[in-house]
Amino acid sequence: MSRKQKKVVEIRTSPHLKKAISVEQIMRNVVYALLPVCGWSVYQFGISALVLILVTTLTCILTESLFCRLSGRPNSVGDFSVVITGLLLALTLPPGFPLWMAAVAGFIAIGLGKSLFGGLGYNVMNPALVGRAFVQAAFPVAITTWTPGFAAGRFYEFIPSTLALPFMSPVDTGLWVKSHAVDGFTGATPLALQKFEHITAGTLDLLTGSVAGSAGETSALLIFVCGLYLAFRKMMDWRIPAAIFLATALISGPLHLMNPAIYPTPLFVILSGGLMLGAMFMATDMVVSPMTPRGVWLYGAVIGVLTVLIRQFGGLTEGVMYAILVANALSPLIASVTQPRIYGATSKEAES
Amino acid sequence: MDPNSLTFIFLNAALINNFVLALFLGLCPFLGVSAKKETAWNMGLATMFVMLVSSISAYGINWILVKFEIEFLRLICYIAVIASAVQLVEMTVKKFSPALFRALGIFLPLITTNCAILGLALFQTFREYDFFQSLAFSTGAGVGFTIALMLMAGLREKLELAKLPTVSQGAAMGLMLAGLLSLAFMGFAGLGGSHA
Amino acid sequence: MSSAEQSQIQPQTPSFAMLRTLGGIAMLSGLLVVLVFQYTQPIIEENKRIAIEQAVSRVIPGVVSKKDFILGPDGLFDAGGKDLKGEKVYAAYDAKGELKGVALEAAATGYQDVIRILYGYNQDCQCVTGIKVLKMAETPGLGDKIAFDPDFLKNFEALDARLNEAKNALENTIVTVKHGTKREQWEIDSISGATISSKAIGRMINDSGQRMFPLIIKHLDELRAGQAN
Amino acid sequence: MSVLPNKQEKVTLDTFMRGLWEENPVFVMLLGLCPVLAVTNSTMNAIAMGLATLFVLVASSTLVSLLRKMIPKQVRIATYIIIIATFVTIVDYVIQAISLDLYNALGAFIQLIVANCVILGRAEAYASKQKVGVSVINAIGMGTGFTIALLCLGTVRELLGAGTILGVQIFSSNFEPWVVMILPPGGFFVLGAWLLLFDYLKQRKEQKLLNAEGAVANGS
Amino acid sequence: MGLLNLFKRARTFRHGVHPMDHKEQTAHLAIKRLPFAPKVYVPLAQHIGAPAVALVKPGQEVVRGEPIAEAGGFVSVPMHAPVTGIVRSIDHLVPTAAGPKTPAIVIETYEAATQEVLYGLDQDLDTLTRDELIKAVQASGMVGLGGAAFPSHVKLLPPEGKIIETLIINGCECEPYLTCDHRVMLEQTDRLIAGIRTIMRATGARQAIIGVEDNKLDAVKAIRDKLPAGEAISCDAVETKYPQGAEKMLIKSLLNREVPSGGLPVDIGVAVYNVGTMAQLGELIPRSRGLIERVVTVSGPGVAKPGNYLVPIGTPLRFLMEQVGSSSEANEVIVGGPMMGMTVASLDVPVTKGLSGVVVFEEEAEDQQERPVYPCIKCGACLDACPINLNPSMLGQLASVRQYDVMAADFHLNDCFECGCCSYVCPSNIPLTQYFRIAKAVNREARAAAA
Ligand SMILES: Cc1cc2nc3c(=O)[nH]c(=O)nc-3n(C[C@H](O)[C@H](O)[C@H](O)COP(=O)(O)O)c2cc1C
Ligand SMILES: Cc1cc2nc3c(=O)[nH]c(=O)nc-3n(C[C@H](O)[C@H](O)[C@H](O)COP(=O)(O)O)c2cc1C
Ligand SMILES: Cc1cc2nc3c(=O)[nH]c(=O)nc-3n(C[C@H](O)[C@H](O)[C@H](O)COP(=O)(O)O)c2cc1C
Ligand SMILES: Cc1cc2nc3c(=O)[nH]c(=O)nc-3n(C[C@H](O)[C@H](O)[C@H](O)CO)c2cc1C
Ligand code: SF4
Ligand code: SF4
Ligand code: SF4
Ligand code: SF4
Ligand code: FES
Repeated sequence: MSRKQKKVVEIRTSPHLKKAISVEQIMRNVVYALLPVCGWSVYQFGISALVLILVTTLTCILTESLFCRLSGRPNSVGDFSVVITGLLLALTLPPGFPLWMAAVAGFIAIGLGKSLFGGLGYNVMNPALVGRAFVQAAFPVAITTWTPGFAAGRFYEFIPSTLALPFMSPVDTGLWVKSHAVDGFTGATPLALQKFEHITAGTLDLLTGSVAGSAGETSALLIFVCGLYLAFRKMMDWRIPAAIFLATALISGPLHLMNPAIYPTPLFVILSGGLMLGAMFMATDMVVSPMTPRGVWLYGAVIGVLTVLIRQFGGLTEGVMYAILVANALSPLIASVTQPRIYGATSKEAES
Repeated sequence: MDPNSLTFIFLNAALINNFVLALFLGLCPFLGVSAKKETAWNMGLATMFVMLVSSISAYGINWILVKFEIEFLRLICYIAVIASAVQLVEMTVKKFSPALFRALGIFLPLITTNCAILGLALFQTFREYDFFQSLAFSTGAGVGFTIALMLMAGLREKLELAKLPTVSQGAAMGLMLAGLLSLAFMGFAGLGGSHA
Repeated sequence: MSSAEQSQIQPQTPSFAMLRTLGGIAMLSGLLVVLVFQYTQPIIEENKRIAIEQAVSRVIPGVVSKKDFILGPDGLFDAGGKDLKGEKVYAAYDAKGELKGVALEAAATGYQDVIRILYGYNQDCQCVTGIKVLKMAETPGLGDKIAFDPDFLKNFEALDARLNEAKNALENTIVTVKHGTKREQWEIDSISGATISSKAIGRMINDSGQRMFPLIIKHLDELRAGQAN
Repeated sequence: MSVLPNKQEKVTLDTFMRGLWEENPVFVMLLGLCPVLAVTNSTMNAIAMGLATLFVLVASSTLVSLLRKMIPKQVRIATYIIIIATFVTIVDYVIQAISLDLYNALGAFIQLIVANCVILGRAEAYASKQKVGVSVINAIGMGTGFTIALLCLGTVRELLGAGTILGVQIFSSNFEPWVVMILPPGGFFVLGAWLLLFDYLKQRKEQKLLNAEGAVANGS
Repeated sequence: MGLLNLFKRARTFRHGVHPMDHKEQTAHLAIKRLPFAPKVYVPLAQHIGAPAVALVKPGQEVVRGEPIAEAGGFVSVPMHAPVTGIVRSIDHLVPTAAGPKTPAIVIETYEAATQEVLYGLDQDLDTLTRDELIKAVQASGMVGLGGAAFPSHVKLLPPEGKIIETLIINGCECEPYLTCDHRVMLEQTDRLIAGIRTIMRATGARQAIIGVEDNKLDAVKAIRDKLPAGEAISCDAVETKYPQGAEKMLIKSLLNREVPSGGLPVDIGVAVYNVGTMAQLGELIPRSRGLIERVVTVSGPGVAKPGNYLVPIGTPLRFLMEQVGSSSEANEVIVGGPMMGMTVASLDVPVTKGLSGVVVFEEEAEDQQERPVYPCIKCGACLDACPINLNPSMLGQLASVRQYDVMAADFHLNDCFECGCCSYVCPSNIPLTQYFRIAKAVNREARAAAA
């Protein structure tokens, strides 16, 4: 309707004011917050990481468009949430992950994790993590093959496994690692070293990210700062990471005191692996977390506790992804047992 | 942890090798009775209960079968005895606690012949669990079944309110959800093993 | 449920008829099952025997015949006796009837579930001579390599398992080390990417060895003779 | 479940074909899902399981149908279960005799055929009311339908999960298997995907029919 | 809790929202009289309860302040002539905010009519009994000027077995743009206090608290200056936050008590009155006059001369708009405040007793642009905004699949008082409050149909 044709008065329902922050703006800001993390990842791992990020993001966008077309819904790429999924997915994969597998992950993330359930807002688990969990189960070797950062020539030379032909096994990166490695690179993440060899990486290394790991899960400090930005803009629920850190510390602290030789310090647990990225950017995906105030704390606590349990007592070295997925599945139940007490509820009502 | 310890057997049956999500046992009730949290909870309780009864009966029968060396009748005896034991307990419950019976009643006949129950009895025999291990195993299996059922019910209630694409409104959705849960439960792999 | 409903509508069947049918059916089933059981039992026994023999000959090269024993702290017994304390071991002999080694079972939790193996022990070199995975649920393509990965299996062709002076424990703990860092004969080089499964194997052999090898050495003469006393 | 005819039925092609598609126990009626998902991580297992089920289904249908006049209503279910359990035990021993490896791969699921509601359902709803010939043919149809469903899953899962079918390498040796397909989640996903596909095709067909009708209406 | 209070800035309730208040446009402008409109339309149903019954006939001459309609029952109030003039019709249908067609008395204003009120008798309040006081309140035609237009005298009579201990005077004015109560507190402080004293007597309340948002500290000071020491009346500042002015919230803020779900303030011994109501009562009762005009804030980007105007009841909005120079580009005229008020379909709507403001939006301001509606992303912002602590997200999802009964049974739909906080914060732009209104209406109809 053009302005001229407008009736003098227009009927709307109250409230007539809106807070000037929309879904699309929130999502866009999350993308901004992720860009520095991506940037650091590219600086650290070079062109392979760059292409990895592009491939996952592009696959996610294309998959979303495809499924929107198939189901006759308007194309929803414009809300930017799919870009977040793509970026986060890339950041959780090893830098030398074969691109075709990354594309599979992106397709599954959006197809199985999101579009199947009706798109934005209706998915039951974090789409990026669904994608990652799928490829972790499908290609367990490729996803645990770590390559060193800061390799010479990383800006113009691919990690050889990156360019595996579609559906074909990637070549062994052993030789490449030997010829490029910063000395003493063992191909093990700090978590694996800690778990199997009881060698704890230095806090400074964890903070700056000069350790092995996924493309984006390495510099805890940078991720933390970017997350803080979102929290301050009130686009992310700070209570979730807070609950995760708190629960993690409360569980791993006593363990460490009991046996410092085997169990790492809480600080190490929080800074290592994907916990920071998971807590700041993935557990906070509001679509799949409970909304109730007490529920949010409980949800974070579940993630923290499960992470420590899986890391210290489970078969895997890394537990954040599974902890978040399980907590996602739990969140409807958490929400239903933590419905807040309403204003003026009488005790009789509270019982029923 | 010792693979034969009660805690490990319990954890293993509840999470790591969850009956529904890893062993594919009891899928019919899992997909059929998980639309509402309320019914799912009752179904879970009923299953836990039947599992306990059948685990105990199976332990008893097996002891007799082994004694008389007629193990080849195991299957026939298991299914007959479990069904009657559940019937018996059902009648007792009906008499002594009508309220409990009302909550569990409609589910009991559904469960008696289902494969999770029989599977439980067979597994505990194959694994040569002693009496207490069998108890740990059956409670673990029951708890695991209930957890899976409740998670599923929560997700399905959530999806009730979603605008699902038409293709995914049927049974396919249930299977995909189960797949996602199963994927998430892979994180429990090896829990309690000593890996250091 | 529906049976209850219908019984109300239907006239009561005499209980004799019910008993007759049920009894008849039960007898018929019993008969069928017994027949099949009798017919298949020998074949199944044979299959099982072959399976075990194959496994034993996998872990102890050159074996021709075997004999089953129960070995425990209380002594060595012939298998088949009732209520014996101990673990089942298979003594393996070559064509000349000489003891080639002893096969034992061991188990530990791997990545997903319990891994169960049969492994061979040679009393002469005091070493492990081979393993065969009997049961596992490890990840295909990763953990399940413990069953067939040639490099991994090479670890067990002559894995040092010497006893200490007192002959009551192993001289060196058998351990699994990171891929590519094997230095000693009693170390196991793990499969890269399946450290957990590899470690489980090392752990179960060590545990079982610490317990059983001293006993084997103690009862060596009886085992050689193929006769428990 | 469709309402089954109470009256005597004639043997037609439909008696057999129904089980293959319209009333396919797995894809349409969603029964007996546990064995379907549990043993389909390889084609071999799928075939063995399918045949074992087929055998139990046919044998028990025959017996139930033969004895249908003699079985009093009250002990109906009990009798059926005993009959089924008998045949399952037989299959169990036969498979052990054929191959221990196969037996180990199928695990407890052979014995769990007892609990498979396809079979009890057939006995209760069909064989107990129909003549032997009809019920045997129907049972063969159902059993075949079940086996086909198992194969649909087994081949896909083995092909993607190991790059082989019946152990024969299909793709190049450099093919990277999708391990997830032989793991539990893969079972759920593959069955879910088949159902999605069928739903999609059905919808397309309905849409076409609707469009065709619309065209006719517009044309007239 | 006690310790936490030390850190609290001001007394307040939980949740709520902080919209830009935009009050600077009119807060400093003293109340001005507006000329009479050539014709006024006095609807007979301006309040909650039974409509008034007309006392006059077409062609009859009326004097400003004269009763022209009597109460139609206990929960009803009389009407008084806002202008001197001649009755043209008594069942002319006008649209009001209450409904599309409401019967109204139309009075044609005499051109030279004076603003003086010529009607009414002085009475000595101290001699009146409680019952007589309550009658006097009803006779004044007074309804809540805070917006709900609930007959004021009804609230003076607590049901059997309940007593009113505390009187809360609501000077929050939490709606953006509106400043009429602010001006009343500044300019009519004496009348306000007089009104409160009268009502305290009528209810037997032992204390009265005036709650004012802390963006109007000048009003707090003005009132406190006029209050003698030792008086049972006090004035407290509360946090500036929407909907501080809702009675449940204000009671929580001032007394830290909650009105039981489904109950009324009187259940905990409290009655809440708006400051405007009190000031008018303080003015009218001593002279047994009727309510004929009220202060209306006219503001918003679409108004050339925003201000606080004393407007005769019945003045058509069209006239009002002309007087304040509303631009013809205006596309949205809201009566009440922008958070709870409604847009009017036509400018023929007259000013009624409950109308506290007119806000005119001209162009699409940034915070009220049309935005696409996304699915609920479960962000929880609405839960953190809802002052009743409901779960608007869940309610909204249920509403979109029409499970209205579940909303009421399991998610406390009927406790929602439609404040609009949830819609205000929702990043997905879901019209939650509107959904809830529809849901309640459907449930009401279903209940009526069942009964
Ligand atoms: C889906 C999946 C399956 C896995 N399966 C196994 C397995 O069967 N055996 C194993 O030892 N580790 C398994 N792992 C664990 C990881 O590969 C673990 O990081 C690895 O054992 C560490 O060994 P590395 O230090 O040699 O990389 C699996 C991990 C995933 C995600
Ligand atoms: C149907 C109805 C009955 C009411 N009854 C009483 C009452 O008995 N006593 C009282 O003090 N207030 C009563 N109220 C007034 C309310 O407490 C409240 O002041 C009024 O609804 C306007 O409030 P609002 O502006 O917050 O919506 C009643 C209101 C309504 C709508
Ligand atoms: C969301 C909401 C906000 C309100 N804000 C105010 C307010 O700021 N000031 C006010 O006097 N009444 C406000 N009210 C009305 C009060 O709840 C209450 O009805 C009124 O103060 C009673 O006084 P009255 O009957 O004299 O109008 C609000 C009501 C609601 C539902
Ligand atoms: C704070 C925040 C965190 C997010 N985290 C994720 C995430 O971890 N994975 C993802 O796929 N989408 C994420 N999104 C985007 C979006 O919510 C997600 O795609 C929805 O789950 C799709 O329905 C996030 C969005 C926000 C605002
Ligand atoms: S009867 Fe048993 S097997 Fe059949 S659908 Fe019900 S639970 Fe499943
Ligand atoms: S109508 Fe609006 S401004 Fe007036 S009192 Fe109520 S909320 Fe406050
Ligand atoms: S409109 Fe209702 S649900 Fe929304 S914030 Fe206000 S009270 Fe809560
Ligand atoms: S504010 Fe809107 S998007 Fe957020 S939870 Fe509430 S309804 Fe959903
Ligand atoms: S529960 Fe139906 S086949 Fe397992």
